[in-house]
Amino acid sequence: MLQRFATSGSTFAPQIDHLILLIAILVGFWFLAAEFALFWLCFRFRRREGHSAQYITGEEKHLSKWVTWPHFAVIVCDIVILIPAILVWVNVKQSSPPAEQTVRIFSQQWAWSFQEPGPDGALDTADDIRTVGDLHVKVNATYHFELQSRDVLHSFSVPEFRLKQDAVPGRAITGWFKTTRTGTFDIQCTQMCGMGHGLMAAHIIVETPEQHAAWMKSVSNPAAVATSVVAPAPGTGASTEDSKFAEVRQ
Amino acid sequence: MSAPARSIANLRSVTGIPTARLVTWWVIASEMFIFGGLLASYVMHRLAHPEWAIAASNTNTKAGAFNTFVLLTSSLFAVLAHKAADAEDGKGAAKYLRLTALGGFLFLIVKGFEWTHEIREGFVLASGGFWSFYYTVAGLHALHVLAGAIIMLIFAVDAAKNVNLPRVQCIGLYWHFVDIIWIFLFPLLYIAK
Amino acid sequence: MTSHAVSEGGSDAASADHVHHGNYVKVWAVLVVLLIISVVGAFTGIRWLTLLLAFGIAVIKAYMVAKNFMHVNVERRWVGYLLITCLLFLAILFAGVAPDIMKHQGLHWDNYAAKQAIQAGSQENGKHE
Amino acid sequence: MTTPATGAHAQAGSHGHEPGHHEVSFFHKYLWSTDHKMIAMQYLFTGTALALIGGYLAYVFRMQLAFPGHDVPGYGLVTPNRYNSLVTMHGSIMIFWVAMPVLVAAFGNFLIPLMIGCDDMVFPRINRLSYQVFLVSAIILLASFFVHGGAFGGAWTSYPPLSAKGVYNLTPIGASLWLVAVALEFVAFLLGGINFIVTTMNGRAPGMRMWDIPVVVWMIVIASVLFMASVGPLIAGAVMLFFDQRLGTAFFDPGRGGDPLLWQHLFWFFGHPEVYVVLLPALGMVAEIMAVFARKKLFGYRTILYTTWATGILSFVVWAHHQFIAGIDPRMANVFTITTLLISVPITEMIFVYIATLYGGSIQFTTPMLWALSFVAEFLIGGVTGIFLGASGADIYFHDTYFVVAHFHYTFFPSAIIGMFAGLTFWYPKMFGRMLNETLGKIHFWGTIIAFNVIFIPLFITGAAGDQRRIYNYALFSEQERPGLQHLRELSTIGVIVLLAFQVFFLFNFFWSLRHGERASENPWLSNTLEWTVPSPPPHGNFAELPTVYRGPYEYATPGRKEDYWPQNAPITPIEEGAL
Repeated sequence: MLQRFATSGSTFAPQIDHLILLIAILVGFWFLAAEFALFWLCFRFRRREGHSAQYITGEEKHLSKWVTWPHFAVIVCDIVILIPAILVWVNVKQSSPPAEQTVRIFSQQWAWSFQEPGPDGALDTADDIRTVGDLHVKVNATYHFELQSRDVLHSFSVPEFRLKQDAVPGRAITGWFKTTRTGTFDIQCTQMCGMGHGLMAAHIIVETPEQHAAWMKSVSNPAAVATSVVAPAPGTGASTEDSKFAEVRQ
Repeated sequence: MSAPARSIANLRSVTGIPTARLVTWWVIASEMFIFGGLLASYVMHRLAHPEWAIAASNTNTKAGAFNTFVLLTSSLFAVLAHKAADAEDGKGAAKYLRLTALGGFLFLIVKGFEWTHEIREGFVLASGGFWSFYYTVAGLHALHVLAGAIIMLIFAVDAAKNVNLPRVQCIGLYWHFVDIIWIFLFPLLYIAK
Repeated sequence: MTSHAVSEGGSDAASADHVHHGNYVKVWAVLVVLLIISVVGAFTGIRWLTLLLAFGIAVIKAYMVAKNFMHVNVERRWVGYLLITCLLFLAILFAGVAPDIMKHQGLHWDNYAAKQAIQAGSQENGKHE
Repeated sequence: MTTPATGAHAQAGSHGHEPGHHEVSFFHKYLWSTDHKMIAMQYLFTGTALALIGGYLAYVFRMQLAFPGHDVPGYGLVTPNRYNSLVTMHGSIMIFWVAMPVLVAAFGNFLIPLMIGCDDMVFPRINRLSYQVFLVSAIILLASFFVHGGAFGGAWTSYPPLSAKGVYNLTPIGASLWLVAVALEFVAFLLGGINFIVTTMNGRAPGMRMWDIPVVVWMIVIASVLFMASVGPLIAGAVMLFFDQRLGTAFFDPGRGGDPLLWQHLFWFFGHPEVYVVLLPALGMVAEIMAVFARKKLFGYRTILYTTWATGILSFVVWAHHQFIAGIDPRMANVFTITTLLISVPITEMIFVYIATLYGGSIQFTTPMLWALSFVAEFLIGGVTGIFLGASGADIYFHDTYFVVAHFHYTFFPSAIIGMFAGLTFWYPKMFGRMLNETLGKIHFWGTIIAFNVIFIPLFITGAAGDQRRIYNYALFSEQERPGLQHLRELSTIGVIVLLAFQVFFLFNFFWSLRHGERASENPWLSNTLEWTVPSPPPHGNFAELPTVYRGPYEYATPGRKEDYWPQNAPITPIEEGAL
């Protein structure tokens, strides 16, 4: 259902879509049934000459079953929703499939910056690639991300991936995603973060391994570094801060 | 002005508890949530931050203990005031109310010296997590003590004339509640180090 | 919450108003003795004993004040239930919040700032001593 | 704020003037009154005035969303910071300064003493103080628009660190004023709420047992209890946040041992019960109105109360579903998903009972009844869409999108606005002694309901398409920039304008009927509850002779009686005793 409004680009996106579809069907049924009952009763028992209201307390068994039985059915539906909801949650937020790559995501007022391992494949080494605004990832690869905030709350949201996670200053929050198709997708900030909240856009660029390798080569080229890689701004102490984070975590 | 002091509703007592006392219980219940929220936040942080114990060691346990004694004693006076009021002894009730209020002010004076000392030492509200909680929790409590003491003095004026004696019990209830809060604040802020 | 009291009506309002007054000075003396014990406990230097005495006695003192001075035991019973319900809700608040605040590390998150604060605090105060 | 109140009520007050009651000055009569009805009017008119302000703010930011970057007629250019202020203030005003005063305070003040058969609140002067504190809080909030930096723009949830530091939110004064205003507002409602609770517990008319209390009184009292129990930790939190802002404490500062998540917990521990604080009075009024105009006993009076208590208590254990992706431990989310779906059990039962009440009735479609029925119909949408958000797996996608916005407007709008109109149109004759015009009332009803759905149904779709909240311009988000979505946003904005335009019908009807409406009898709707046994409007002191209650409030169409209603205070005659 959601596919009509937002295309999907991660392995768990279809699971979330299916969950939403299941909920839509179940609550949609009850919604329509209740609205139908409401309108039908309004029509059936409208005031007419010669008909007066009946005296019903609601304790008559043959009448109260019309409330009680649907009510039990609703409880069953609740459970039917609950189980897949938790399963999807566990898969997206609690499980952690082995990653091919780990990236670090920094949020700050009002930009996203990223730290990706360079050719050596490990974070916090000299060849790390730091970018602002664009995160380059490979298609069909599992990524772990580590989310941090430098000032206020932000939220890392990629609608195509059905992925959303708040960034909390002082905390490193990890998560994962696995890409399924190439393209350029929006990264939104979905937590009010001040004046530039509406400007805090970034892109996640999903590439084939070849394209990704080519990109990595281009930014690892010292000449390119000067232009496309953002050095930590003087005064913010970003890089020292980051290494301190790493220290504490060990 | 002609605003009636008491409505007929005020004189009814469907629950069997006089209205003034009933409202006191509800005020105490709502205060429990205010202090409870603050103390729950404090306890959570405190248990997770061993370094706060070092900061806490700068508090003055003796002053805290003396203040506990003062409040316990003033609680005794509050309940004696209630006893006197029940015996229709307005003068006695007023006397005990004034003694209770005196206890409250003594508490605040000790607190004042204690805080002056700590602030001189350089521990202020912004000195870190423990001090933030220390001044906020104890300050909120001190405000309650101050309010209670002032209300007691006002009620004592009436009580001396044998007017509005049931109020004595209500302010007493509130005072005991403030006392109980301090009974927990004392170990939380002064003993746990 | 109004359930019990309401149906009973206000006939005996006056009787509930006047409680039996016990010997308050005796209660106060016990409270003061308890206070002394908890303070002495604080100076023993044995951490677990200090905490046990301090908080155990705090609970006992609070109970005594509530029972003897506030007369919760002779008040209509639902008042006691009301106060206990309040504590229960506070316990719910604590239980729901503690997993995030009282711990500095959990599934897929790590409160490194708090850990840093502990480290910095311990060092700084260690120098101070 | 009170100017409309004074003007409008001069009319009503003169009827309620008792002979022998000496003249009181304008000031003492309208601004310093301790009469619960006058305080209700003060709350009502202040709340309505603020509702118009909140509506105006909504108009401004919806115009910005429909036509980004253009000057909004009647406002000017919406800058990003202004936009944040607008949405923040819209949310704060509508929840704290409209829904609460109108639903809980205005109707609570007006109805409780009348319905339980006493002359006033137990503490009239505390009641007056409650309104005065509330008024001060409203003035402080409105003043924050005009301070340096403008009104607070960190969302109505006011999450730190954004709200804690001026360098982050750029509205340091506005942020503090917002916090002070909210805290004062809480104090005002604590004072008022405790008064409601105690009045209902202790001040009831002789013979009125617990099960004879009208549902609306029960609901307002339960709402007050919920408010009392949930707001305490947030008052503490507000003090902490204020100290963080102004005195440099470290409660929510992650760098110095604090934790920003703590505020979220304290806020939502209050915030979720708050939803029910607003909802319950509206549900209660709807129950009264449905019983009267269907001429029916409620389908299970006790069921409604049991489910209300269950909902109220459960509302304290679900708060973290607002924080599923906020950085809380993901394992806790499972607990809160279960409790959240659990809360649907009592609330569904309650709605089913409401619908079943219509069965066997004789339904008159008066304006109040239309509002009441539309409440159920619209609230259902809000209820079922809540399941998407309570189910943690689906919430990952929907969190903080316009889907959430649409969802909670489908719960708050029925409570605050539809509930308010239902109550106002129903009790207007009692409040002002005149009948409202039915034709104008129906035009207003249909215009409002249709416009309301035009506003928010498109937002469900934009939310499902990924529109995140609190964005002043989607130009930077390529997927959100699609023309289809922009058309939906424009449609929604048109809905806002139409909705606001239709309120003119109501305002005209309201003020015109004050003078020219048909005079209302004591009991124009042939209702059972006690407020309909006194003159319209009720005089000072309400009852010439304080009533005694003989039966429950919903004895409609009782077999063996000639009339199809049976007032609560009508003594049983021997003939009727034989018939029963």
